[in-house]
Amino acid sequence: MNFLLEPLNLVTFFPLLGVLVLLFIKSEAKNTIRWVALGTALVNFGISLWALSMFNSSNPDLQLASQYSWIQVAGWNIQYYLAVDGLSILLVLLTTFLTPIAILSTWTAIEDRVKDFMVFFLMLEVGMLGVFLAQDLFLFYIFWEFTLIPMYFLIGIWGGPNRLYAAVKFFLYTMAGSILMLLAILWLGVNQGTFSVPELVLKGGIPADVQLWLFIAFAAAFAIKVPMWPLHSWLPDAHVEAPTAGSVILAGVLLKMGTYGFLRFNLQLFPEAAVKAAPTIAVLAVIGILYGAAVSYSQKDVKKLVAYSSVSHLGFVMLGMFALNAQGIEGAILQMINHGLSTGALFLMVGMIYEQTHTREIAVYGGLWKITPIYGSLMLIVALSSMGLPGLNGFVGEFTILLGAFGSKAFGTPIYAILSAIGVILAAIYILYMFQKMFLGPVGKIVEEVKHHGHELRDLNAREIITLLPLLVFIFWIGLYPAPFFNLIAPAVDKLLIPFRAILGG
Amino acid sequence: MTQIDFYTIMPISVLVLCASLLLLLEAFYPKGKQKQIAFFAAFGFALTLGLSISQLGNSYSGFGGMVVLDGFSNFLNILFLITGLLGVALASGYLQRMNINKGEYYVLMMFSVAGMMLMSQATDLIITFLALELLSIPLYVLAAFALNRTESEEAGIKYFLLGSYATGFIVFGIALIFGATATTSFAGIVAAIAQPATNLTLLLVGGGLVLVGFGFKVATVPFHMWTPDVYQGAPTSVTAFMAAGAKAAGFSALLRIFATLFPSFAADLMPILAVLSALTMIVGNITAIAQTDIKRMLGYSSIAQAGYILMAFVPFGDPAIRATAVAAGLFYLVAYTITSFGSWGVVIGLEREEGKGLDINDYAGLGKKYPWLALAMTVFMFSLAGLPPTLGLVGKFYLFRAIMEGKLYWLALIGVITSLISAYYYLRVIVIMYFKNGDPIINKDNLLYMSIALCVVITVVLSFMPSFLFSWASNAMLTMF
Amino acid sequence: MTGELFLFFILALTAVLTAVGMLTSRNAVYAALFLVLNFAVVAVFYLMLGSPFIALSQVTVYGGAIMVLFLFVIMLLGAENIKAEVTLKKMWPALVLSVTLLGLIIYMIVAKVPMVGLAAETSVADAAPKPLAVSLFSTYLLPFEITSFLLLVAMVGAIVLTKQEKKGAGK
Amino acid sequence: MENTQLFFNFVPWIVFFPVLGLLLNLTIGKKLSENGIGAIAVLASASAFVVAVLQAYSLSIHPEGASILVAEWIHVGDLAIDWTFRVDTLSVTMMLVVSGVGTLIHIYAIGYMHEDVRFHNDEGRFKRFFVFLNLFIAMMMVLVSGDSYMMLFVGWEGVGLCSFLLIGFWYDFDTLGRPSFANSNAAKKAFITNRIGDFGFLLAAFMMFWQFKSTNFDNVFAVVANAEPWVILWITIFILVGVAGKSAQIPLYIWLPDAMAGPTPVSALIHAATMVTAGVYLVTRSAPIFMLSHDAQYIVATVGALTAIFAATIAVGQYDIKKVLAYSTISQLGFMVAAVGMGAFAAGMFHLITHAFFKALLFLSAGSVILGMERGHHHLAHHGHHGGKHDEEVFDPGDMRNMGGLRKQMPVTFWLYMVGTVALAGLFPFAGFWSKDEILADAFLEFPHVYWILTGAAFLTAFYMGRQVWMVFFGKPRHEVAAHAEESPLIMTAPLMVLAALSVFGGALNLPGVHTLTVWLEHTIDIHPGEFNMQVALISTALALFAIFLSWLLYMRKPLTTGQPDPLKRILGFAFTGMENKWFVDEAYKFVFIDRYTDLAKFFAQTVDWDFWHEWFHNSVIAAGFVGLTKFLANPIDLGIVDNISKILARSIQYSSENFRKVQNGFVRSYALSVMLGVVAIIGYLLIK
Amino acid sequence: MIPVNYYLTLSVVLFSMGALGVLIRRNSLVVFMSIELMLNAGNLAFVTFAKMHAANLAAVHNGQIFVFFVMTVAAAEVAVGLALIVLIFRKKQSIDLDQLTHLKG
Repeated sequence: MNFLLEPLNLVTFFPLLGVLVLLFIKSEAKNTIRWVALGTALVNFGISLWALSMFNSSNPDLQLASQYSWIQVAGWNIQYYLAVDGLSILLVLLTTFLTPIAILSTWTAIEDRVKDFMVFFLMLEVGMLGVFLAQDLFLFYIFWEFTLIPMYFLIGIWGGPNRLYAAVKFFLYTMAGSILMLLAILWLGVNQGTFSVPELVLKGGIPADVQLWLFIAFAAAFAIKVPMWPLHSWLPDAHVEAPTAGSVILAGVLLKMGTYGFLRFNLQLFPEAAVKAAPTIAVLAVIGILYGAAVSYSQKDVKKLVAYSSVSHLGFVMLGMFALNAQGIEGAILQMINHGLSTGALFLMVGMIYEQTHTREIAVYGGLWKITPIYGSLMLIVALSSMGLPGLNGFVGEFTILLGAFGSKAFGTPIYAILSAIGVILAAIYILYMFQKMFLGPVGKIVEEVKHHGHELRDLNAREIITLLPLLVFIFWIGLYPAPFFNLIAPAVDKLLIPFRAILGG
Repeated sequence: MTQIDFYTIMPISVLVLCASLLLLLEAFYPKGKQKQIAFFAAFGFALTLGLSISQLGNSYSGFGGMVVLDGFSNFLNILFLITGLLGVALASGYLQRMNINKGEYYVLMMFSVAGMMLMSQATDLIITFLALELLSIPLYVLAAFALNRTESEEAGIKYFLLGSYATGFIVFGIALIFGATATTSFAGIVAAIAQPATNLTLLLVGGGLVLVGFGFKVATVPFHMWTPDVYQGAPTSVTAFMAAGAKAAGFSALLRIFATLFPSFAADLMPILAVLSALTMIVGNITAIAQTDIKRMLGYSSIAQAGYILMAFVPFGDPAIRATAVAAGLFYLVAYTITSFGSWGVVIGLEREEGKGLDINDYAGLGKKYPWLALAMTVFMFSLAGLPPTLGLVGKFYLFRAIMEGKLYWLALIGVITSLISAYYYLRVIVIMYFKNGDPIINKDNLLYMSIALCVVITVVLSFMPSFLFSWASNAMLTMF
Repeated sequence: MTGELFLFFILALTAVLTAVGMLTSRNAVYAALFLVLNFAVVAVFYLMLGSPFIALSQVTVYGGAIMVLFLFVIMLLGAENIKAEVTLKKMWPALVLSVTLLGLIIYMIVAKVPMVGLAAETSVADAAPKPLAVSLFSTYLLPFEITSFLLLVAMVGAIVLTKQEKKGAGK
Repeated sequence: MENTQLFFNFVPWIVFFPVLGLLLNLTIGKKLSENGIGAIAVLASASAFVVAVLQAYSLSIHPEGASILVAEWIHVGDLAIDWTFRVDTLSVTMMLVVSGVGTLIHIYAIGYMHEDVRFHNDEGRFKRFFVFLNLFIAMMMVLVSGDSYMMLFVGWEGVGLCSFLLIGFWYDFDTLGRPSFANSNAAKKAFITNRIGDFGFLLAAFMMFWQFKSTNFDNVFAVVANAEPWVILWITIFILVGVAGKSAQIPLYIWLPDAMAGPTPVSALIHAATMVTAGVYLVTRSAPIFMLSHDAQYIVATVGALTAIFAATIAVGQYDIKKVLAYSTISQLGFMVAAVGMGAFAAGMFHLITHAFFKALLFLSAGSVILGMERGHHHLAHHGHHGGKHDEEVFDPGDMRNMGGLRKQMPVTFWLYMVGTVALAGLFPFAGFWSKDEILADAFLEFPHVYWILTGAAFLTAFYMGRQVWMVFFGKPRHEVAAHAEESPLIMTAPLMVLAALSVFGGALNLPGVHTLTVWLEHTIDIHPGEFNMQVALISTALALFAIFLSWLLYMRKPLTTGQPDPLKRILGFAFTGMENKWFVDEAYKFVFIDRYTDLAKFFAQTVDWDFWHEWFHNSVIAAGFVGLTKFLANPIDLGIVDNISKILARSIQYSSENFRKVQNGFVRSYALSVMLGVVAIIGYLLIK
Repeated sequence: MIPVNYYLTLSVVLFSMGALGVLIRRNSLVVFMSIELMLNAGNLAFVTFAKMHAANLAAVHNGQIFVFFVMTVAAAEVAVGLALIVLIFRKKQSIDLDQLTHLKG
């Protein structure tokens, strides 16, 4: 029982309790199921806040550890080891925060097999939390692979017309990356004698040439997940086909597993290799930023546009992370959160209109602001947040990232930052293009079409506004007063940077 | 025959005795009530299983060193007996539905299990050879057991002819080994290897031929071709039994022979084993993708799985790691056995008379109509693909770690890449079950579903506490070296 | 060339030729008869190698029991003729592989096994049936028992396979 | 600079009041009447003005100013950016101008928007307008009161957003009220162009941080003198890019004329008086940096001067009343940028202020004219005159070719307009005269080429303003609508009168010899009072008079008639076509940048990402290749290995395909063959290795 | 004094011919016979080796007894194998292996 009362265990496995309860509810009682799922997710958010209250933000080390020896035979040393530090605390909170929101967004969108949906969704939450909390490589790998399963079903069962293709592609591409990571994990376990991440960090001493290989193996898994250019091909498929809640979680949290992986493993475990790889990663990140932005601009499907914008945004995250200085990394972490909030909100809002119109083609919309003013105004805020308007969250992240990249010793040149800053312009272009074509201009033909089907295009209802409101609060909060967030991150990042300071000087 | 001799073969004797009794019983049993035969068979297996468990920790060597009963054989014996029990559970309803319910089925199965047990205990090539035959001949018959179906007969004759063909190689191989060492006893051979006069080339080639024979039994590429045909044609309950038991038995023999006799030739044999393993994984997995018949697909899958298990044996010559490596192989063997049994069970659950319900597309809609069964199948598919939270993942983890320890990075790479490929066809089953609409029909068979549930539970629960099984496996290995 | 060697060559040639005959004869009966002849020749070799017991078993078990059974089945089925049998030249891969195997093992034997002469008279007494039998029922008791069960299984199997057929035909 | 004396502590309220106003309107605006909404907005803006006045008062006692920390913002590593308000003479000057002019325009807008929303049949947007307007004031205040480059940047982008929102206020129409994407395109263009400028700003900020470890004004200026010249040069160039974006300088000025799509108060407030001068403010603020590099000053001054004359030439060829003013604004911004570029910061600021007065006056009067025309149009349409005709062809109330003789219909507006015109043309003793001459005098001393260019621009200014006045207010109505135009109500004209008064007497702020403004600003920036140069003053006055005379010759002597081409066209020929069409810069940009980027994006999205990468590479090469391999392995290896091997062998020994087909495939044999293959391979390996 | 290699070579030749028979014949009975030939060749090798190790009585017995068991096994296999062949023949009226191609792929 003590095991379960440890905060991190509780937060990770509490959704399973919800799953258990759900199993005893009749499939027909859809609303009960929804409430139970939502309640579970909300309580879990509360638990995560409780965990946060115990988190000492000035301590750079792993905290609230729940550490048990698990598989300890014949020289195999695998632990059950959950712990949290500044690198992951925000992502944990993001996960527990977005899950109830995503569940709320499915209230009327998911009518088919609600119970299964919620079960998978809560299981997905378990997996994601596990990924962010696991400090044992084996445990991490299990959670990492485990997240694939519910997501695969979410896309495959409740997705769009081409869902099978998308689900399988999502699964295989992600798995393709992770198998290399498995080999690297095994190498570490075999040659370093432990799977525990902090122990591995402490031990260090991996030869530089091997580091590079391990770095690549880990990076393969994470880069596909992020997704870094040019490994992004699965993303538009998965996003477009996934149900709204799936897209929200996919963009909001699952992609962060990739960037988090880079942070936790590639940077912590292989600092020399990370320094060596930094320029290469920067090049890919810059290409991703510009390419993603350009490709977004040319999309006719709004969900695809948002999906490709993730390629661009996460390019920023990667750029910041490999700037290997405080600004870059802290900005990158914050930007992970920002992207989760902004893009999550964008997907939510796209889903809200899609529910009414059943089309995502940009061209049929237009003038929506006039017809649905609340929707339009909220969309504007979210869009501005996504394009990094100062005062909103996106800017704080992007600015610190670019600032970090500009003076990065790992890159040695400000050119990456300068090129990426062009991405900020391009972001304005595609976001405004989307906003203009959908919300400004004359009223689009879809309004008539909806009327034709006997409906009236309505503005957001209370539930939808409630769904979005928490996101907006954070969009403003982080934009105006990000200090509490940075304070959570800073000590851990400082600690993370110690080896890099040694290598790069200063 | 001394007391020790008796202890050594006690479980086998009991099983054989039970089988003989069952044969008599069956002959005099009123027709139509043969379902109880299954019960008796299960009782026989359970009795033997109890005996085997009671012998855990003991170590005997009997009949002048021809057979032993050590941790290794005990481990495998228990596995074989569980296989037998599950085999009975799977078969009892199936045989009735397929209208081939005859008591001899169980008799033959029990003899076959006796052969497997003997195989794991054998420390003399004569015994190994005879055990191989004792386990194979009933299987030849069982494969053809569904006499009303041409496929079954075809499977039987193919299995028989090719099995005998492989036997031919084994006999010649043993002859060469004998020629080199003047003995067929393991101890004798080991002693002879140490002597300079021994003709090592003969020994090695003999070993190669023996490897071929057992490679055939465990279905490694290129000795695998019978597998899909036979698995498809044989009655599914037999297939399940074959895929789990016969394969495990083959591995137990391979393991004992190679780990005992040939560690000094590791450098020569390792490339062969590695290539066989790699080929098996590649061909098995890739070919499985093109299958539409679920039995055939699982057949290829079992070929591929053999490749993974074989992978663990590749570094058998490295004394530093062979214990953990081979233990990883044993662990994976267990994981595979349980999982594959479960998946075959699901196949049986859906199989209709006249071979209907065997196409993958017949699984469409299973997820909606029978969510529990679909969930079970999903767990098995995940386990075979090596995804959490299943035993398969833990098993693969151990396996790959062993290979990494052996510094066989390329093989590990092939292993992980092919397991990625395998995910594709395992997923396809899931895709069809959950994402496609259909109206599958399943058979009523409580015993079957209980067995499946048991397999699910073991697959999932053991994945969270694999230490016990792994330490058992590695201790079992240590008794052998 | 000693007489013994001459005998060996004659017999070896016979063995090979009968084997070839078996492989190539279109009629299954001929094939079986060729094989009987082959087994008989091998039995002579066993004698030459000082194994009278094995030679005897060869004649009784192989020649007497197994091959008779074969012939019996052939006659029973009336399947002695198979049309359109494969000829050798169309089976290149098989031939190539077999010859390669042959070559490989012969190479091994020639290269690796010392050319030890086998004296005909040595230790014939030791391989005499009686000590062999003693050994069979003491040292090799377990395998012997196993073979008994093996035969039982084979019997049961054969019955299972054929019994059903009769029943089915009767219905 | 912690100074909490007097009213310094109140300074954050200069932002909070407008925010409060917009929040109030957002929440309870629905329940209020138009006047209520307007009152809240005006009050918010006026409160900000009061705060600004209080700050000015405090400064007059404590001229060293104060920094008021509100909260920390971005603290990462050694980067520390705070929400700190800065009160010094420069920022307070801007606060006063912005909130003062802003408040007047708020008042004016109540009247203007009342009618505007009715002409567009969408009364619901009245509230939205004032929300945006208050937001703009708040953002502008953040801009001018920020204590660091980054806080300035928040306002900088914030006003850009407001500009976007307000240009696209009638987002579902074009400027003539037809359903279209035109207005929203203009809005988008403004935002994106501004973002290009912001890109430069950001890079400047990055460079400052990494060179000086801060973006705080004081910290930067404290160490900037030690920086290497290339650093200074690059920082200034990056700042210039930002300035070019915001203050509509070459080459980024293109958005400003399109920005006239917004309602006229917006054009007056944002795109003439306040926001666009942010660039001038920025350069003035960065004076310590610019002063360090003569090259930078040279570049900035030249860019400003070129913009001044370039835009002036275009203004000459425009027919839309607001477009003329828009290009005039660009031109005047060029004056200011040239001034601050030369280091004549006081002159630049002086011109900024006076320009705010008279340009706001001009725009608002133009708005009054347009509304008057609208009223006439409305009147006609309602009274059924030629109703059918009006439906077919859309009437442009802003086209000067439709006007003429409005002096009689709208006398108040006419006189107000005249004041503005004279001030802009720089005639003695109006405000424009003093500020412009101070710039010219400085230029004459510092950069002669700038002086000559600016003089030319001043000449053109007087000319196009003359042209405009003649065309709009004199002669005969060239359209029946003009004949029915009506005067605007007092709520609109009253603020204009205030502005007119300021335009007349604004010059008093910095009269030669007294230099009130210069002395005021000296507390903040290191400047010297400019010398009054009689020669320059005379030349410019003469030129202005000559230009007005020229315009009289062309446009007044023989007033234009309906449909008559511009008389200049005859004289200037192609050159005028260029002026009319803005020298085709928009078209060139569209061709060179916009179309190319769109094509490139399409190419990347469709060809590279989808067709090639997604479809071809992932689907065809990876997926199909995989499937093909599978099939190959599934079939040939497993089933036809005999076939395949024999195929190869058969070919090698030239077997006929006829013979080959006869090869019979026995499967058991194939399987056995496979086993055999394995045996041979293993034995072979063991023996031969 | 016949060298041991002679016997062994003969054994290998017979073994290879048996293996070849399996590969080239379609008549399942003949294929089966070929397998018997292979086993027989193995036996010959065994006996030869037993003779080679004649100095060691245990080895001689070991080899010969193994041969004996192989014969037994062969007998058991024949029983099952012939039963299967009969079974197939009854159903298909043929023992042609090439007609047993229902299972493939």
